[in-house]
Amino acid sequence: MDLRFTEQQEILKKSARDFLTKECPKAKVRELEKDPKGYDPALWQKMAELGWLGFNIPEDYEGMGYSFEDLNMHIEEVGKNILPGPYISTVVNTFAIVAEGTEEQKKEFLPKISNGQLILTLAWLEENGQFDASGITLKAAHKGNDFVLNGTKMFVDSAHVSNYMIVIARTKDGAGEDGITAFLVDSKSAGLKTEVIPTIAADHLCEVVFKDVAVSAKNVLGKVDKGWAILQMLVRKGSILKSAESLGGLQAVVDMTIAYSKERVQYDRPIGAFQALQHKMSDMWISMGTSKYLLYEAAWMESEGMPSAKEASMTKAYINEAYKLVSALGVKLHGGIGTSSDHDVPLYYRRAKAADTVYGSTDFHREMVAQQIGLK
Amino acid sequence: MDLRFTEQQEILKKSARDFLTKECPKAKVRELEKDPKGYDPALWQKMAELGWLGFNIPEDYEGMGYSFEDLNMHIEEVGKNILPGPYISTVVNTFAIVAEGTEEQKKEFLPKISNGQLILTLAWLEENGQFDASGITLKAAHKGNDFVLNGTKMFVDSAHVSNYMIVIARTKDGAGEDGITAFLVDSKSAGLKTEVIPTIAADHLCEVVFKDVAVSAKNVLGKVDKGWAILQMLVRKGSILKSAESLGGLQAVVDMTIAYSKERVQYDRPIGAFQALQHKMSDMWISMGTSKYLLYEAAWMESEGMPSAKEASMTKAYINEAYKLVSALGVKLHGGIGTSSDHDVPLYYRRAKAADTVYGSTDFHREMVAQQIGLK
Amino acid sequence: MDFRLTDEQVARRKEIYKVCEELDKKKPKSWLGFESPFDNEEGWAFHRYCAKEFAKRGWLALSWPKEYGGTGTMMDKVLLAEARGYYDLPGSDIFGISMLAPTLIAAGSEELKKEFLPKIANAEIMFCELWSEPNAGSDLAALTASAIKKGDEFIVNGQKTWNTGAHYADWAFGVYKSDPNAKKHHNLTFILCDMKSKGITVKGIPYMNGAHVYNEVYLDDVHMPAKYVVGQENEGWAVVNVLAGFERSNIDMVMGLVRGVEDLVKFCNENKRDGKPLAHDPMIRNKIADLAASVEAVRTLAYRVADQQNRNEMGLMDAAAVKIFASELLEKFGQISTDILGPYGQVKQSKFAKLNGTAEYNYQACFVPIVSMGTNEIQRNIIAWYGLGLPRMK
Amino acid sequence: MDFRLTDEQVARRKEIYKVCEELDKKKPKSWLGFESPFDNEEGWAFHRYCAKEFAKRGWLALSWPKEYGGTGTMMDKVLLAEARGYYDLPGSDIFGISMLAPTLIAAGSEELKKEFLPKIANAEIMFCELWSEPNAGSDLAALTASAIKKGDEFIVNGQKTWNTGAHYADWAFGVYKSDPNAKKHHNLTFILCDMKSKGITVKGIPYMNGAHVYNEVYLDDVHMPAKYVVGQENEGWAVVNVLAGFERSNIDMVMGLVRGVEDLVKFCNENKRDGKPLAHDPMIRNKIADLAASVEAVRTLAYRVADQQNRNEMGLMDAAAVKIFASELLEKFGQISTDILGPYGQVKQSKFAKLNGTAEYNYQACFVPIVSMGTNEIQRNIIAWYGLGLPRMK
Repeated sequence: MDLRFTEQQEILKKSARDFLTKECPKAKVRELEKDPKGYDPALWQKMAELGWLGFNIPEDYEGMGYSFEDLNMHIEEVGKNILPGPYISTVVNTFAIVAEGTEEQKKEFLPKISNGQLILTLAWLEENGQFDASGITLKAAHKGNDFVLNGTKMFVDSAHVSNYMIVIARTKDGAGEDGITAFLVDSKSAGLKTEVIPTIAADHLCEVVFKDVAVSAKNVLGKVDKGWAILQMLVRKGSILKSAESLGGLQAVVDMTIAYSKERVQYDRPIGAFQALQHKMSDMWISMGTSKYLLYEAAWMESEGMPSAKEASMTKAYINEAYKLVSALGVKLHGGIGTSSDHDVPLYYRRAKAADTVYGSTDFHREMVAQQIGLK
Repeated sequence: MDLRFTEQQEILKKSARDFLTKECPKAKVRELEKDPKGYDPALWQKMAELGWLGFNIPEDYEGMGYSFEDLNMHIEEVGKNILPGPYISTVVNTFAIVAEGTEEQKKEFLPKISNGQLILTLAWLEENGQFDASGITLKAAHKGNDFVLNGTKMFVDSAHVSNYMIVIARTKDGAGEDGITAFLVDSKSAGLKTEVIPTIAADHLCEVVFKDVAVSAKNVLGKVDKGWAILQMLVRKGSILKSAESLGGLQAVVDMTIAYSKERVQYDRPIGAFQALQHKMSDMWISMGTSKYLLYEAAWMESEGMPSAKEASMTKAYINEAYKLVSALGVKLHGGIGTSSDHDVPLYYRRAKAADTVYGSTDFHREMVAQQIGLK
Repeated sequence: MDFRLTDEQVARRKEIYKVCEELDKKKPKSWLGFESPFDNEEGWAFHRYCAKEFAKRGWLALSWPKEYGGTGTMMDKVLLAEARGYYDLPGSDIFGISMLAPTLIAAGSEELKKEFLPKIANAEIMFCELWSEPNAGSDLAALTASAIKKGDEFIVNGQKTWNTGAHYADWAFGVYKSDPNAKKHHNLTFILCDMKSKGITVKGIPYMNGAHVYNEVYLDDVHMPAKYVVGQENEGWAVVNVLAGFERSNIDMVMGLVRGVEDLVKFCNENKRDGKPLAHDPMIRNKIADLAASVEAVRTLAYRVADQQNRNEMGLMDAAAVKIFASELLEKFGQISTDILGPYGQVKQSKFAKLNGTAEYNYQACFVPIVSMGTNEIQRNIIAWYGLGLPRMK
Repeated sequence: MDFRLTDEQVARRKEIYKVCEELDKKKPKSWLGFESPFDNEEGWAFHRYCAKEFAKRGWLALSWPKEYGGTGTMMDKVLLAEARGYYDLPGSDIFGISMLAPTLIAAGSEELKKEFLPKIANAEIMFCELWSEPNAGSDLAALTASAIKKGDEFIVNGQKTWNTGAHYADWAFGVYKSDPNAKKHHNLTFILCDMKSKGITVKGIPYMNGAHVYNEVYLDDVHMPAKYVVGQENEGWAVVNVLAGFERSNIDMVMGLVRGVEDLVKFCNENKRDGKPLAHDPMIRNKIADLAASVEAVRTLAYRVADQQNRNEMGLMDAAAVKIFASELLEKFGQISTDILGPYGQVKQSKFAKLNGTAEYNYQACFVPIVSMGTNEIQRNIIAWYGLGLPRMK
């Protein structure tokens, strides 16, 4: 047992920190919230040059081939800084091609992703807002060997600037897990229309309407009717990595709150000297500590190829709530200034709410945990 | 609108306080926890002489005929002091006879209750621990005009010293609300066996086993098969009055915690000067304030004959949780001394847990509220 | 104890609710809640419109002494706040009506009363407050903006912050350090000021959701006539304390919660997930019922405050309890309602939004009542020190 | 990062779990939890029995230096604590093994080490602690019990309170004011004492549930030989600080929670309400899943502490976090499990009880870890001051 970061991880963390501090200051974060694209293509290219988009792509496909755990540590740093755009989404979705793609698909997609030429998003949720299999109603009708898609997907991360999307669709009547298929769909396909939804984190989630969108059989990811397992894998890995981002944000809030409380003077002393505030900051710090190793364990297990569904769901459920709570305390401990969009703390507070339902809400993941711990 | 106590209520409160301070000090409370009977017959007689057992009995039947609201204020004071024994239970159950009893039953039971000669308890819950109609399985078989009872009741307050019990039994097959009948059963009936259950508040709840217990038709309370409505009335009134007792206990904990924090010196100052503790005490006090007027409103509505099921359930659900939370904070703010049975605060902490499920748990009452506020 | 309204009050309530129900229908589409009067022209215009409608009926002078145009009783005032809260309506200038008017009545000169009370009652002028400063938030005694007397004027310089609505308000009341040599608590002066005065610069501080509610207000050699001093020169601290005593029952915030729960119940009955109404979800039922009970608890306590105020008792501690509890309940309401909406919880007012985006709105706006008018932390200190008599650490 | 145990550790863990599983079967019927060793003869006998079983295998000297009979590693020690926690077993004297032994190793004379370490390792003597006083709880510097040197002895007088287990312990370590004229922090002496010494009177303080765990200990001219002083005379404060540094990972408490959740899952699967297993209740599922995630979170943090200790780093702040979080999680566990049991949540160990009465037991016993070993409030101060570097108010 050795629960320290490896030297490699320390380097990865530091380089992410240094890069983002320079390339993505909070002024840029604010700017990108209002930007129609929601991400900075120039920055995206720089990230690609650093290998960020190929961390989890094997070297054979022009990637870096890093471990899941390394990726996790890296994303924690990304979350600490905040990086608007479909970075985490692209990286997570890449796993589907790495794990389930045909050789042809791998050759087509992975080098492009790694080189920053392809943004890959996931079209999963629908207007019913459900996370379970019965929520999938978008229809992919067989047409010869190919398919025609009709329906609406919601909350698709940056669909409007994406190049491809993994669309989770129903290829067989029914509401169960069987009969769901994952497709790689060109975002510029005829009949496909995207519109940005105004959200709390201004993170450019989209509505995507499919009207008779034709998809070739070669763009089926994995097996027809067996796509639910692919989504489950994305949910598991995505839950861990989204939690890493959230944990980073949580830490940033803890750090800035403690720092502010040492500077801000009221009644002739730093407000950090007031015991009621001290105890809240202790609680925030404890929340951070318990979140950390829960996440690291899940990431380590996933990295080692151990079954980690339980730990991933525990992590997402726990850190969802911890991040919301800690960032709300952060706002309150800052007082008035913490409620202004000129201050950084609300940037995190809003993202905590946005992160909440990405790859499944707290209650969804608690239900996963309930099943995993053997509740009948 | 006038949300002050009436002069009459102030007098009632003061006399209850003075009487119990003198007659039921904490030493006696501790003694009665260990006493096989669990109450003091001599004290019971004195209470009867003061009219306490006839507060809600009409003057025609040798009672005092006070309003429900007055009774509520009185019981709040009783809860502040703690009074072991089946007092609240007897008073609440009396409502069933006042409202639903035949003239004969009223004449037989009410004067005796008022004079302290008859302890009346309620045999409702069973081993399934359910609060809803389907939990009633104790069978009352028709035998000519009379009935024979078989089954087991649980958590029957002081059944072992009671004279009569209202037994909620099933007179028709099924699990619904129809087919439930309330019986007045002599606690000394042949075939009836009681045993005290060891509980957190040492409050002498009993298991009562019915083996071929014969009950005469004249002891049916209300109509055969229509007893569920009587129980619902008892649950409604009992929820309010039990909450009054709990609110009294909650106030006692707040008072003793504030007093202790002004006396106890650590690090050269009273611990009440520490801000983290001050804020907890403020929260305890706020919890008390919000509990108070919620209860008073429910009691007032009940007193005025207005429909009060929603307010009664809100009150029970809210004060259940408030009392548990405040008494736990009380223990913690006292530190070590608060964990000793030599100290008074755990007497309340234990009773908060015991009060929790009397006349329905928090979740049961929240479900009642959900129905009342129109959730489909 | 009697929770019942008199027949007259019942009739008055009916009248008030009717007017408010009508006004509700005229709300601009962009309306979201208590930030809306300040966030845009449309909101401010609706605020003034409602104020005029209330003024017309004499409802902005409820409970004032007759000689200053007073109408109705304190309980009528509560009923108006109740209806406004339920219908989420503006129209009662919190600074003019709730704070300044009672302060003038208690501590103002006859001239000031005669000049300002009618204008307030008629909704001719709206006030704002020049209060906190960058280094004097909770700790008002630390303020530094100065008002130096020169003839029959004060020359005021400094920076005020966390001002609500200066970008629309006509007048302001404020407190300034008028004697740098005098002892603490005897060096402040409370002065009214026309916001059109020369030397006033207003700069918005955007709220976390982008709304324009708060401002920095820079005062640069602003001339304030001495006749606009409320109370005695250098004794503004006493006036501040009078003003702080006029805590509101917060019944309007509470009634917003009452309405919020009703809307949530309706939404859960009408919207399905997995083929079943949301209302069938046992966890949703449990959470909404818990909210409803908490709302009812604070509603009854707010009435307790109103009842005390109606008898000219202050009920300051109970009012602080209502403020803390209701604002934190609003935060919880925001959490629970966004959770119930699932991924829709994050959606802002738009064609994509459920519940018109109010869940997302409250998720952020809840900090306004938590942090303003004395943060909840300060309110807890006040309860501990003055309510519970706990010692104050030096 | 590597959460994996070595092959040797896996084997050792297997061995330890096997022994503990066997011991679990020998628990007396009255056993309930961490208060049980002290509450009755049966519990104490089982404590000694387990200790002997562990001692036999060298498991009470895990991680000690070889020259004092040390065996195994720090991680082995963690594994034993883990297994003991999971099976809810006593047998490791918290005062002798967890506190005094490492203190002696770090600060004791060679004579004391030679005399006491073998006895501790062999489970020959059990210790208790004479520490808090009626007016010195959290604030240890306020203690007044005196130890006055007279020849080669100290004559000790005073009253100690919140002592755990003095009614059974063989020896005690304690701290006394040995020089009334010296400055704070240089006036205390840390002395070992035979509990059979003349002048010691032990009087139980009943816990809220009636259990006998705590005692008042009255010291009346107790003669303590000077050779039993640990560290330097008058420099006991330094020894106290050494001892405070040996915080435990609290993995045993955490593993008790792991087991508690497992038992609760089993109970909900096997018990029905309204014809359906409790496990089908969505609210119960949600609450248990939430508990399980919280338990796993603190379990991993406890391993972080163990990992640090294994590398001779202190990890004091993380240890404080584990102590606070786990003890408050135990409180929450008590609340949730009693709630799930409905009216049975209040039933004490008896033929009527569900889950052998452990839900009711935890509902009260949870305050032991919350209030003892530095209350959680004090621990929060420590994290704020030393961990977060926040200023300490004078």
